[in-house]
Amino acid sequence: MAKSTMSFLGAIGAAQKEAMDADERVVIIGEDVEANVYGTTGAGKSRKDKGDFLQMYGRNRIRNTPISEEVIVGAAAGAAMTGLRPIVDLSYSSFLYMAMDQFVNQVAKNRYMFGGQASMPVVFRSAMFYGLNTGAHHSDRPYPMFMNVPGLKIVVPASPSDAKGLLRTAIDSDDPVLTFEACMLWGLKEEVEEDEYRIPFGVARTVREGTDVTVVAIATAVPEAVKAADALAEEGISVEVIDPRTLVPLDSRAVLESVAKTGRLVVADPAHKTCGAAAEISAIVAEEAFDALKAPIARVVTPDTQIPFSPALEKQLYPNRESIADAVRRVAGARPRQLADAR
Amino acid sequence: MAKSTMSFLGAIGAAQKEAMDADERVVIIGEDVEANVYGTTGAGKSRKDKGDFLQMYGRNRIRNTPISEEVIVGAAAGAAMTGLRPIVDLSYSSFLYMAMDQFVNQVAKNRYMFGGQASMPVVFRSAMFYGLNTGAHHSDRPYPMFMNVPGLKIVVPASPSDAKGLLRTAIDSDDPVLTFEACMLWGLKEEVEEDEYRIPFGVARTVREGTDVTVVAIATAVPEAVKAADALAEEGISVEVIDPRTLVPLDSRAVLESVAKTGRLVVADPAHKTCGAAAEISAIVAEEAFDALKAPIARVVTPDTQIPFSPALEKQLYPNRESIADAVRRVAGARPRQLADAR
Amino acid sequence: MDLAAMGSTTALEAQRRMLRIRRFDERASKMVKRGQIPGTVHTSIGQEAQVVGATMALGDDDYMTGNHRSHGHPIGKGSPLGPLMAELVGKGTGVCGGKGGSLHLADFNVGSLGESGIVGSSIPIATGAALSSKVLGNGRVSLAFFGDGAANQGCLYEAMNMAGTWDLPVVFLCENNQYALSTPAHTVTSGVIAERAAGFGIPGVRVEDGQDFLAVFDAVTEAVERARRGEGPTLVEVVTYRFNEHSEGLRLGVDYRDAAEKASWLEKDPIVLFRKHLVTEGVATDDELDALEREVDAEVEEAFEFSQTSPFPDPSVAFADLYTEPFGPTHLSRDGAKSAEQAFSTIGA
Amino acid sequence: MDLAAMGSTTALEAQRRMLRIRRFDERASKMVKRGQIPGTVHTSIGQEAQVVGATMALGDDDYMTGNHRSHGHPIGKGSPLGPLMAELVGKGTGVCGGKGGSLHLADFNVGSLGESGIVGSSIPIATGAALSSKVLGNGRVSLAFFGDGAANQGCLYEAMNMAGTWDLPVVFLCENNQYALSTPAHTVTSGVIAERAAGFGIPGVRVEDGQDFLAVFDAVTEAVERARRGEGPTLVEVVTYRFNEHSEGLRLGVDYRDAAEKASWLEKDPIVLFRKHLVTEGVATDDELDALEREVDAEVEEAFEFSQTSPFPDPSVAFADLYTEPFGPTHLSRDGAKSAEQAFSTIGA
Ligand SMILES: Cc1ncc(C[n+]2csc(CCOP(=O)(O)OP(=O)(O)O)c2C)c(N)n1
Ligand SMILES: Cc1ncc(C[n+]2csc(CCOP(=O)(O)OP(=O)(O)O)c2C)c(N)n1
Ligand SMILES: [Mg+2]
Ligand SMILES: [Mg+2]
Repeated sequence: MAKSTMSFLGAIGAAQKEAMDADERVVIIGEDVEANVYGTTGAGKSRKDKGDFLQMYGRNRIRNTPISEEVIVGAAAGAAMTGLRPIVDLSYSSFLYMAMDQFVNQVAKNRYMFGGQASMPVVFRSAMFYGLNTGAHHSDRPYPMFMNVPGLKIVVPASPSDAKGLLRTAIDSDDPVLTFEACMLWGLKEEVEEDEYRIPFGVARTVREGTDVTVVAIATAVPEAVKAADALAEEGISVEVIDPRTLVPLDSRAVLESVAKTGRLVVADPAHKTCGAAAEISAIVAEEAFDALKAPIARVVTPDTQIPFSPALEKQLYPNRESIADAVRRVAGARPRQLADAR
Repeated sequence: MAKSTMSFLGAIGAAQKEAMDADERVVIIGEDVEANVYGTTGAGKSRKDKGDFLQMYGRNRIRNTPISEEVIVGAAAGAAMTGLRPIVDLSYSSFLYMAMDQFVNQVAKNRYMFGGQASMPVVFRSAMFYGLNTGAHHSDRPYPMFMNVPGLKIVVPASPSDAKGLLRTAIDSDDPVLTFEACMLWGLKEEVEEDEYRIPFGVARTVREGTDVTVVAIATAVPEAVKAADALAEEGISVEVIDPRTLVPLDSRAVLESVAKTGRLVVADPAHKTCGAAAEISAIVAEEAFDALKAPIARVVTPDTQIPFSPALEKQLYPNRESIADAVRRVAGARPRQLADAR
Repeated sequence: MDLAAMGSTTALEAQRRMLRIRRFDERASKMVKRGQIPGTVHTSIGQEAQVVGATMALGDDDYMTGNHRSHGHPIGKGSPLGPLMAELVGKGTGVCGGKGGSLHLADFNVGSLGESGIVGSSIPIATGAALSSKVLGNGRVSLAFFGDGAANQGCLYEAMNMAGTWDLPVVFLCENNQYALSTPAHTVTSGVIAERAAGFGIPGVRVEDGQDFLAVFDAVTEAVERARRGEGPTLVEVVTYRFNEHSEGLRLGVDYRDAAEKASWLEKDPIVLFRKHLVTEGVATDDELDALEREVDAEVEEAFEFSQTSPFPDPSVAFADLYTEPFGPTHLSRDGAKSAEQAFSTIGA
Repeated sequence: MDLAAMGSTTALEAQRRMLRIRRFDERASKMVKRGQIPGTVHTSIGQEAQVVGATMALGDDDYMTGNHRSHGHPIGKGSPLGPLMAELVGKGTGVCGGKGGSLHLADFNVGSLGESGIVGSSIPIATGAALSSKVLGNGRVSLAFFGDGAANQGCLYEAMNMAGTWDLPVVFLCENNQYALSTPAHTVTSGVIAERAAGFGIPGVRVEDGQDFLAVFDAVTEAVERARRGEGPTLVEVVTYRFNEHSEGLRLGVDYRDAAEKASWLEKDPIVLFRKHLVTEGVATDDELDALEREVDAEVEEAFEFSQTSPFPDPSVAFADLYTEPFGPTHLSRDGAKSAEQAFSTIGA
C-alpha cells in the first residue's frame, strides 16, 4: 500500500476526509470548521486549495456553529440517534465541561436507559493544548473524568498512524467516542498508509520491547517514555513501553502480560494525579498481577495543581523523559524495603 | 456537652443553622430551598414550625432559585469571591454536570490563576440518590471526577456526627468544598453533640479496629463494611474499617499505617470502577506501602455500567456486606499465586 | 380549527388519548401508593389537552423528547400502554426493558426519543433530531416538551438560536403549569417565556387556555407546518395546571399553591371540557363517549395486568445495552473464556 | 452627555485610557511577533471606545469580569500597566504572579475579578458579585464583558433571568465586534442580541456607534445608575470592530472579513474620533493631546521595561495559591518533615 509522510494533524484530516467520502451520513459540526481554523477540515490551510472541506461537502454537511457547546454536543447526540454520524470538533478539551450534562446524562446514558433502542454513532474530537503556555483555561487533560462515565469510549492517540486508524474506527463505531489529541504531538510526522485502515479499540501498541520495567505511557508521555528508554538502555535497564491508545476499552491484558514479564510498572500520564488514568492502570495491576510485581508501582503524572501560564512554571509539571527515567530507576533499582522506609 | 439523637439529614440542617446564626455572610442558594423540599432548611418540614429557615433568615439570605444550575454555581462563586459565604444546595448530585464548566474553570481555577487574589469560601451540597430506583438520571456518584480537579475539596460523610462536623468545617473553609451525601444514609440516627464542633479535613475515622485486612470504605459502603466485619469476625478474620470522610484531602497516612499493620487492602466505593476513588486509594498503597502488602488489592465498586431502574437490576450493582466480605475473604485467604493463576 | 374541519375521527382520537393519559396516570398514582411502583411518578393529570394538543399535531414519523412528567408524551404520541406500564414497574417487558422507569420512557416506534429526568437536558436532543431531518431531507419534525422551570435552563436558548440560525424543523413546547416543584414560576422567571422567542428571531406563541385541546392543537399545528415548510422553529408556551402534587406521594409542609387557585383550575378539566364540546358540536353522543371511556378503562386495566404478570428482567440484563459494540474488560473478553456478563459480575461485586 | 457636562478631567482621562489600551496592545502585538510573549494575545485595538466607555461608567469600587480579549478591561478600569505587561510575559511581578497570563488578567485592587479564557464563563461570576452587593447592601455594581460569540452561550440567559428576577445590580456588556474568531456573527446569531433582553424582562440597549466613546459611556452610565438605584440589570450591546486579527500571529487561509468592510471600519478609529471631538469642543489643544500621547507612550515603555527586567517566578510558585488553606498530601504534611512544595515535587514528577 502507498504510504506518505503525514503529520499528526494531517492524519486526522485524512481520516475525516475518508469518512466523509465513504458515508453521506457523516457530517462535521463545530466552531470555525468552515474556515478550517484548527487545520483538520481542509487539505491545505487555504480555501483556494483543492481539498477544502466546505467546497467539497458544502454547508449541509459542514456545520459551522455558534459558540454553544451544550447544544452542539446534545444536537450531535440527537442527530446520531436519528440517522446521522456526526464528527464534532470541540477544539480545546477545556471546553468539554460546558457540555458535561449532555455527555454524561444523554450521550453516555441514552442507549442504556432506553433498553438498547438507541445507538449513538458520534465522535467528539478535542485537542489538549497543555505545555504551550496557554494558561489554566486551555490546558486541561480531562480524559480521566470521562473514563469514569460508563457508556463512552475514550481514545488518546500518540502517533500519526494511530491518529488516522483510530479516528476511522471511531467514526465507524456505533457508540459515542471521545478523542483527546495532544497538541504537542501535532507536528509529529511519520509514514502513514494512504489507504483506508482501521485500528481496533482495546488493543495496545507495544512501542518498544524490554524486559526489566514496563512503562505504560499516554499521549505526550509516549515519545518521552521512548526517549527515557533509550537513555536507560545505556545504563543497562531494558524498558518496555506500552501505549494503550484507547483508555476505554483498555487493553489490560497487554499491560498485565508485560508486567508478568518485567515485574515492574511505571505509568506515565499527563492527566492530574488523583483518580487519573494512571491510578486506574495501577489499580488493575495491583489487583490482577500482584504476584508478578517486584516493586512499587510508580505514577509519573501531573501533580494536583492547576496549570500556570509562566514558561518558568509550566513545563516542570508534565511527565518527561527525566521524570520517567527517574521513576524507572527507582522501581528497577530500589528494593521494596528501602522505598517503604523512605516514606 | 449535650447530645441528642439526630438523623443524618437533621445533622446537616443543624450545621447549616449553626453557620447561618454564626455569620451573616452565610447564605443558602438553591432550588426549592424556601419550601424546604429536601429537608435541610428547616427544623421541621412545615413552615409553621419554628425553625423554618425562610422565617428565621428571610429572603435576602435564603435564595430560592430558578432551575439554572450553571448560573447558580457561577453566581455562588462570584459571590464567594466578593464577601459572601454561600451554601449551595444542588439537590441531586446528578445535576452537577449542568454546571461543570463553572466548577472546573471558575470555582477550582480562579484562586490559582489569579495568583491568590481570590478566595472561594463556598460549599456545594448534593445528595446521591443511588439505590432507590430513581433510574440513570438520578443515581450518580460523581465524586471521582471532581477529585481529578485540583482546587476543590471533596467530602463524603457517612454518619450523622460526621455530616454535622464536616459540614461546619466546610462552611468555615475559605476554599470551595463539595459534599456528597448518600440518601440511603439519610435515615441513620445517632447521638450527636448539640453544640458547635468541627471535624478537620484529611483525618480519617477508624470505624472498627482489626488486624488482618484493611477495608477503606466510602459513603454507604461504610455501614456495609462494618456489617461485613461483624460477620467475618465470627469466621476469625479481623477487619479494620477506615472511613476517609474527606477524599480531598485524603488521609493517606491512616490508610498506609493500617495496611502496614494488616498487609491486606480492600477498597469499597460505590462510584464507578474506572478512575474511581477506589483506584486512587489502591494506587497510593501500591506505590507507597508495597512492601507491606501480602495480597492483591481488591476493589469492591459499582461496575462500569449505568444505573438501571428496575428493582430486579439495581441493588446488585453497589458494594454491600456480601460483596465486601467476599473480597476480604479473597485477599485474606488466597495465596497470591493462586489468584494470579485464576486470572 | 373547528371540529368540523378537524373531522370526527381525529377529534375522538384526541379525546381517547387524553383519557388514556388520565386513566393511566390515575392508575400509576394508585400503584405508587400501594407500593407497586418503586420510587415515584409525575402525572400529567390536568395537562392532557396541552399534551395531546401537541402530540396530535405531529405525524407518526415525527420525533419528540420529553421530561420527568413523562407518561403523557408517549401515550399522546400513540405508544401502547402495556409496555409503558410495565416499564413503570421495572418489568422486562417494559418499553425500555425495565432499565428506564417512569422518568426515562422512550418508544422509538412512535418517534419518542426519550423522556429526561434532567430538567432541560432533552431539548438539545430534539434539536439534533431536527438537524438530522434537515440534513437528510426526510421532512420529519421534532418537538421538545419542557416545563416552565426548564425554561430557565440555558440550553433552551442555545437550542433556539441554533435552530433559528439553521431553520431547523423543531417546535419548543413549554408546558407552563405555573410551578416548578414548589416554586411558582413568577418568582423565578423574569419576563414572559413566549416572548423570549423574538430575541432569537423565531416566532413565540402563548396559548393562554391550555385546557382547551383545540387551542393547543391549532397553535402547535401551525408551528409544525411552518417547520415542515422549512421555515424553522417556533416556541409555543401553553399555560396549564397540574391537578396533582409535583410527584405522587410527595408531601410538603408548605402550601405553595393557593387553595382558591387550585379550585378554579380544577374546574377547567380539559377532558370534561372537550367532551362537552364534542357533544355540543354533535361529534359524538354521551353514550358513545361513555363507551369510549369504558374502552380506555379496559385498555388501562389490561396494561396494569400486563405489568403485573410480566416477569422481572434477569439480573444479567443490568449488564447489557450499554454499548452497541460491547467489549467487557478487554483481557477477559479476548480470551473468550468468560462472557461480558461474567466478567462484569466478577469485577463489580 | 456632552463634553461640558462630563467635565474635561473625565474626558481627558477617557482619552488617556483609550490610548493606554492602544499602545499597550500595540506593544503586546510586537512582543508576540518577537517571541517575547509565550503563546498569543487578543488585542482590543479598534474597540477602545467600547471598553473605556463601559469602564469609565463604573466607580472604582465596582466589579468587572471579562474574556480572552482581556487587556483593555483592567486598563480601562484603571489598573497600572507594569504588572499587566509583566503578567503577559509570565514574570513573578505580574498582576497574577505569572500564573495567569494574557487570558487571565485580574486586578482585585480595581475591582477586576478576572478575565476568562472560556467564552461566556465569567458572566455568572459577575452576576454573583452583583448578588453579594445586593445581599450585603454595599451599593456596588458589577459589569460583565463578553463578545457577540459568547452571546450564544446559555449561561448568559440563565444570568439575565436570575439577575432580572432578583433585580441584581449587573450590566451585561456585549462587545459585538461582529465576528467570533472566523465566524461572522450574522451567520450564527438568530435575532438581535440586544433584543433578547426583553424576553427576560430587562432593558436591552444597542449602541450602534460603538466607536463613539460618548455614546457608549452614556448608555452604560444609564445602565449603571439603574443598577445602583436597585432597579436591576441591563443588557447593553455595543457594535464595534476589531482592527487586528482574532489573535496576534494567527494566519487563516480564508479572508472571512471583506476588505472594503475592514477599510471602512478602520476609518472609524475611536481614538482619532474622540481626539477630534476634544479639540473641536475646546476641551484640549492639539499640543496638550500630543503631550498626553507622549505620557502614555512613556508609561507603556516603562511597563515594557518592567516586564523585561522583572525576574521569572521561582519554579516552586507553581505549587502555591491553589488553596487558601493548603494541605499537601496529608501523610506527608502531617509529619512536618516535608513542605508541601517538596511533597508535590516528589509526587508530581
Ligand atoms: C437539572 C435539574 N435540576 C433540578 C431537577 C429537580 N427537579 C425535577 S422536576 C423539577 C421541577 C421542574 O419544573 P418544570 O420544568 O416546570 O416541570 P413540571 O414539573 O412543572 O412539569 C425540579 C426542580 C432536575 N430533575 N434536573
Ligand atoms: C467555551 C469556549 N468555546 C470556544 C472557545 C474558543 N474561542 C476563543 S475566542 C472565540 C471567539 C469569541 O468570539 P466573541 O465572543 O465574539 O469575542 P471576540 O473574540 O470577538 O472579542 C472562540 C470560539 C473558547 N475559548 N471557549
Ligand atoms: Mg412547571
Ligand atoms: Mg466577537
